[in-house]
Amino acid sequence: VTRADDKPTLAFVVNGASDFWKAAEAGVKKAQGELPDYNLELKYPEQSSVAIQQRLMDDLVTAGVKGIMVSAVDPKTSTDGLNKIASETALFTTDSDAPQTKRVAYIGSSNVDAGKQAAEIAKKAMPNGGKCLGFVGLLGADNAKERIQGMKDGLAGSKIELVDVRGDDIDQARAKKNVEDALVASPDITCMVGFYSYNTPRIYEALRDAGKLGQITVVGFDDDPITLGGVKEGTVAATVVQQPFEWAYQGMKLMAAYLKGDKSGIPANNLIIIPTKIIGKDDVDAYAANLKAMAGK
Amino acid sequence: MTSTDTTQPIAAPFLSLEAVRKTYPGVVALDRFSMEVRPGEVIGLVGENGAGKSTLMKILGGVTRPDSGTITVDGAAHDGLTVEQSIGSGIAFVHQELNLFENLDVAANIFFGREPLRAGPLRLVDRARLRDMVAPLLKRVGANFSADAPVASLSLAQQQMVEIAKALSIKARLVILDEPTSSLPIAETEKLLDVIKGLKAEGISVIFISHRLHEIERVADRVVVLRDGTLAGTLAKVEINHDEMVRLMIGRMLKEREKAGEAARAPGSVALSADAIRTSTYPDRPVSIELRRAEILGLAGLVGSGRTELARVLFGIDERLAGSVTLDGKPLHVGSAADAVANGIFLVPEDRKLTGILLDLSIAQNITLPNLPAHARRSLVSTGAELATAEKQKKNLGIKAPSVLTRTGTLSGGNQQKVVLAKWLAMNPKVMILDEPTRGIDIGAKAEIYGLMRALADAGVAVLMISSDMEEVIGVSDRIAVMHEGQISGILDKDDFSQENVLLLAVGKKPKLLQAAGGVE
Amino acid sequence: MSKKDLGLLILILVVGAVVTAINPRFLSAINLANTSNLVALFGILSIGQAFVIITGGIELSVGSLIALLGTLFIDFIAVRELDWPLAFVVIIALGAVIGFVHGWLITRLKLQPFVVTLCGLLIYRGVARFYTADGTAGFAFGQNFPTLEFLTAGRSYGLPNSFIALIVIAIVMWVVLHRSVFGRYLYAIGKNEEAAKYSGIRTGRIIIAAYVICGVLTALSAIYFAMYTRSISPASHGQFYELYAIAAAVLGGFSLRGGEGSLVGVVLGTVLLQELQNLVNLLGIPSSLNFAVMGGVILIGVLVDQQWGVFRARRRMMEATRQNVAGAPAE
Amino acid sequence: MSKKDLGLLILILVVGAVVTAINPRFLSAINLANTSNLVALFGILSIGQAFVIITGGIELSVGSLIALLGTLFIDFIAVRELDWPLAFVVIIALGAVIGFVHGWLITRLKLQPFVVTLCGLLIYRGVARFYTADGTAGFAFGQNFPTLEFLTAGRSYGLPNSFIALIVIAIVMWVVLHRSVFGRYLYAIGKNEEAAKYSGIRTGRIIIAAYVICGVLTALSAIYFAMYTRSISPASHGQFYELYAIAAAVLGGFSLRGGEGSLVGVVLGTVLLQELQNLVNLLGIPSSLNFAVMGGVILIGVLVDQQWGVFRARRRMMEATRQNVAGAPAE
Ligand SMILES: Nc1ncnc2c1ncn2[C@@H]1O[C@H](COP(=O)(O)OP(=O)(O)OP(=O)(O)O)[C@@H](O)[C@H]1O
Ligand SMILES: Nc1ncnc2c1ncn2[C@@H]1O[C@H](COP(=O)(O)OP(=O)(O)OP(=O)(O)O)[C@@H](O)[C@H]1O
Ligand SMILES: O[C@@H]1[C@@H](O)[C@H](O)OC[C@H]1O
Ligand SMILES: [Mg+2]
Ligand SMILES: [Mg+2]
Repeated sequence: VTRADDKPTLAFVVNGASDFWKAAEAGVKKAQGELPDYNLELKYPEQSSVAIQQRLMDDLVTAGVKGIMVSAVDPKTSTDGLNKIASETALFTTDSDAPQTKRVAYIGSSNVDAGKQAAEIAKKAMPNGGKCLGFVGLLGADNAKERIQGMKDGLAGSKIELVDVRGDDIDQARAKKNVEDALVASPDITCMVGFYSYNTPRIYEALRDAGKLGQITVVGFDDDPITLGGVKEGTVAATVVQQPFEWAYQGMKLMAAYLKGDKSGIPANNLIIIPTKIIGKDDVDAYAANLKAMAGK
Repeated sequence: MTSTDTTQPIAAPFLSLEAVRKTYPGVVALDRFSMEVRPGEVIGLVGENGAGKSTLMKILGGVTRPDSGTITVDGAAHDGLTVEQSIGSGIAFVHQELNLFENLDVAANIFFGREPLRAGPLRLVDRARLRDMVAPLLKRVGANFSADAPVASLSLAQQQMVEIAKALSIKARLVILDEPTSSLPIAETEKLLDVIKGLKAEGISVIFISHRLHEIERVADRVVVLRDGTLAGTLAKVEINHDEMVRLMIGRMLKEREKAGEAARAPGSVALSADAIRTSTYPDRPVSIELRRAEILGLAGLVGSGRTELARVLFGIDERLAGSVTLDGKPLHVGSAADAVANGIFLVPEDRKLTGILLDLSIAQNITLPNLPAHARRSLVSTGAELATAEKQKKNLGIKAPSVLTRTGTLSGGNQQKVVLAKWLAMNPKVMILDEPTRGIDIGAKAEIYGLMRALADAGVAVLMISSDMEEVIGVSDRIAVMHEGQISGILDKDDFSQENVLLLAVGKKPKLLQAAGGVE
Repeated sequence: MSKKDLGLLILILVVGAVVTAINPRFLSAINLANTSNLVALFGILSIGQAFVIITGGIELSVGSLIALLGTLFIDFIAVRELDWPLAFVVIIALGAVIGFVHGWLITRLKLQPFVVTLCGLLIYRGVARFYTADGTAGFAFGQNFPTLEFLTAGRSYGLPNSFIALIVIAIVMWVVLHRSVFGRYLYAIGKNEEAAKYSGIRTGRIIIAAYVICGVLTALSAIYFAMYTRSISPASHGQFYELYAIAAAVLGGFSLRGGEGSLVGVVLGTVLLQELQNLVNLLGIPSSLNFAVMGGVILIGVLVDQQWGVFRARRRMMEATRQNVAGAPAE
Repeated sequence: MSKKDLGLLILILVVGAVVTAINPRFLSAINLANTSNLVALFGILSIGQAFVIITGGIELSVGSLIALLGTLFIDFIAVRELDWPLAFVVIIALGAVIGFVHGWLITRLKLQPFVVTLCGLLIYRGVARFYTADGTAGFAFGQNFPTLEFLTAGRSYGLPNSFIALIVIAIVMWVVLHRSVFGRYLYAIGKNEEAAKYSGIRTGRIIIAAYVICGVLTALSAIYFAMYTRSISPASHGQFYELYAIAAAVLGGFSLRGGEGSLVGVVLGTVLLQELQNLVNLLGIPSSLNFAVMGGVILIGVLVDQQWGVFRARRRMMEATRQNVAGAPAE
């Protein structure tokens, strides 16, 4: 509980509710162990919308939070709101950057690079070319746009094309329905990309129900257990994993240090990129074991 | 519990009430009331509006619980009955307000709650058996509609018949009829009185509530009179007569009824004239009618003859399909009730509670509703002006209520009807249409309403009075128009007034006239 | 089948024919199977809603309930490792209890249905989110329940088993609604509750039973939906499903004032809604317009139905008038 | 101020006191300013809704309208570079037109309010999403509208200007609802439309006017919301706001059957709802429980109100009976 008279609080505010952020929660927990002078908490907005996230942050500021690390729902256009927060607390961004705001630093993936890695997976899996369809949560969100752009850039010059990306507003039933509809409406599709953490498992399940597992190349993002299972099975070509655990763990420590006056952790360009990795069939066991170990900590 | 000293009746009473009392906030609806009902006895229950008749019946029907007192049915004493107990003891009830389900058919309504079932746990309705059970009942009440007609398609009177058939369908030992004839015209009323006699012959008791005292005179074995919630007296068969009932009801003799307009009047000029108008109910029957100033034109007819429909069209509620209407010789466009009101054409509708007043508003708010802008300054309501108007009308019409701020819903029927009249009287009517203006209204209030209508006519207003009460039509009107199947079948002048003539026209036959009269097709 | 239902059926067939003409894949086995599966899931839901609507009530908490009960079901079998038949029974019972509580609050404490179920809408989703700590309830990779999966997501003779379940439920509920005493009371209460009470019907119990039926069918469809998505994020799962259900009922001729509507109607309403959603995808209409198309069609459907009634009444009248005018000179 | 409103005010104060005791920042200037700004935004919306509810209607398209009109407003001034006063007038006029169409469909074509506005809910959001191609409407970096921003998001004497606007609107609307002829007509229609028509009131026009008022106030609050978030993703912006507005009205004593409720009530209802949201965040209650808390409080509030009414009626009855009993022997 946040109390006015308690230790200072640092908050990690995510962009929407999904299991992807459970790793970040673990990271926050680990950081808490090392930062006894602070209260650390992770907050979910009721909905993935600017207004609701803004209000959540306003209330946190009122409650006396000293630092906020946010994955902004729509960083490009909520500059003023974020600046208002930045004027009253130390504001960091994560997951989706907001370079035009007065945020102290961004810590997270390079979404353009992640998109390019997805392109690499596709090229490797489909040397003869193909037609890809993408699925994502918030089409309007920044990290989605960057990943899509990155993938398109990476595919440039190859015989593979990303023809369309369908959004679902982080509604999993719609995410699955989107895949089913695509199977009916565009039977010529040879590959599917799940841009958000839960999209790949929905693709996997829809393909399984339709009996098309293995016939369509699946390019994944993140490390949902179903995604990893698919990679291991060979039905998902490979997945681009991000490191939300590290964003949270390193981010919280960085923020605490910054508040104590230690600015040495902030690089000149204010970008702390935690690299994304391609996990294929050969790396998946080691990766899963490591994941388990981290969650245990 | 005190036992009565009176000698034991021949047959043991089926039902008796002892010192029953029922209060509503601020009103004692029934007090120290005792009565007995013997098998095969027809009891006429009379009393002014608000005397407590319906309250008493609701207690017997299990709808309301008395505050104190005892109800003994078949020797078993109860503090109050539930609906199930009441039905279980063989008490059948036709409520004053209709209680039908418009979305179900006639058969479903009649056996509602007592459907014949097929075998099996699902409690499925045995529809074939249901049809068989309904047919004889409809015949008995003389219904002219079929068992699978949706109730929504029936007229008010036909619905009343369904209610009666429903009461008959219970293997009843006591049938309670709370003003069943208030919306029944002559022919159907006759049928109902026959039904009551038939019930008596079968040894079934009947409690019959009516404000039409001549009906009571014809069928009652005993009359129980209520006044202000207490028993005002009981009349044995030989003592039953009109004046005695009235005396007990209102505690005095009524002035000799105004034989209005006995000296033949010079009819005024034509105020409203409708030429070959067609209504949606009878689109193939053009109606022409002229309402003259300073005259009460009675409009009689059988059930569903189209009188209400005519009134609704003239008042702009229903669409006029064809024909023209003029007011004071000028063509009149009435596209809505608002247009009619703006032209001084007012309607006192047939269904008081649904369309006449707003039960939840105060008396004052109801009275000023049609003329609110006149009680407002710069569109803001002036409470002072509003109360002044309301007080004036309350006094003029003798509305009995604690104050003009009283919720209209708590008033008795007669006083509610006066509120409907008051709102129009406050506004200078040119043409006043009254649809069954005394329906469900006691004899005292009736006389007052006749007085008001006469006063309006005297002031030069054209009055159209739709009524199914023969005495009333003949007693109050200056001329009588009669409708038959959507058309005016004839107009009677004062000299030709007779029950027979009205009835002949109502069934579409030629009347016996002293001299040739116009308007007959 | 009533005229209204027939009209709806024709509309469904016409729309289907047009879509097929543009994109023949509409009639492909896979598309029909997908669509009929969704028809089943939403149909079960909508039938439940219909029982409440017929009493003049409304059940707004349906979507949240789908989220809460689905979350619990998956959690029970995937995490707590309950036997699935046991979990199934528990969830259905929970649906019944929640329906009972709603009905009780509405009939005994005289709260408005809109208010009670609006609070339910807010509360149940909140509880589900709290339960998963804003995460997701889902199966681990490779966690399989063959029988359950066959029953919920499998097919028999090419038909989704869920669709077969819908047909069975629809038939049973048709009998209950249109042939049983209980059904008749529901219509009566919807039209005139007071009068039903005067007739000695325990209206309170009947209304409660309607909410219980709605709760049970909602719980059942919650299980189907859970097995369909296999993963539930309570923040969004089932959002606005109450609107689907209400829309299906309204399209199917139900009046929100109560006392009107047929079971065939609500099923056809569901079919039309799903057909529309399917159409948007098949015809390449931007998916952002998905809901707009749905809204537009409902509005047009209701309008046509309404205006058709007015038109017929008027035509009848005109004819009568004409006949009369023609007849007049002869007199 | 009615007893009901007073009860609500006391509840608001008590909750405020408790929250302050736990976290004194509740009363900090910045928190009060933030909260009163949101009270203003939702308050304007809820007053509009109240005008519709009083006629016995409902307006479900509010949330979608906030998304559509907000999107258009930002697009007009940020992309199409219209003068903002012109854009303002256009948006308000659009709100009025939409309200008019709803009212017209309801009164002239006799469609049910729930159905018409449900279709609106589906259509408007779809259109907004299509308009932005499922993207976002927002200002470019550094795009500023000083006057507009001052009026919508600025402060005067420490009070948010939006809140001042709410107060002005509330006073005007109080007069309209409780003192004007129009207001009286609204109540009369809500109680019994048929009887109002028989009294010569042009009920159709009055009802249309209520929907127009709702549309205008919704458009106004759409502009405020747009300037508050400065970016609109139509897929989610304003979702469920109709429920907020309805909940505020219900908490404030409005009956969805029409004909009941006071303007003070709906404003206080809004205040309570916002206070609750604020409380969840300030007291560190998991935000997943946010809506659950809201739902719980509404339910309890309505229950207490209802039971209190029953209790009072019963007590009055008892007293009357006692007096009578006491009086009897003396007779
Ligand atoms: N539900 C109620 N609440 C308050 N007062 C009531 C209620 N029902 C009846 N009353 C009052 O009780 C008294 C008796 O009413 P009741 O309906 O029994 O009269 P009645 O004799 O049937 O009159 P009428 O001839 O007009 O039908 C009246 O003063 C009436 O206003
Ligand atoms: N509001 C209404 N809705 C539908 N049908 C109606 C309505 N009012 C009257 N009718 C129908 O119109 C026909 C003519 O009835 P109308 O009420 O005009 O006759 P009436 O002479 O006043 O008889 P009643 O004694 O029934 O009032 C009736 O058969 C009835 O079914
Ligand atoms: O923003 C998150 C994104 O980075 C991840 O890939 O999927 C879930 C989202 O919430
Ligand atoms: Mg009575
Ligand atoms: Mg009539």
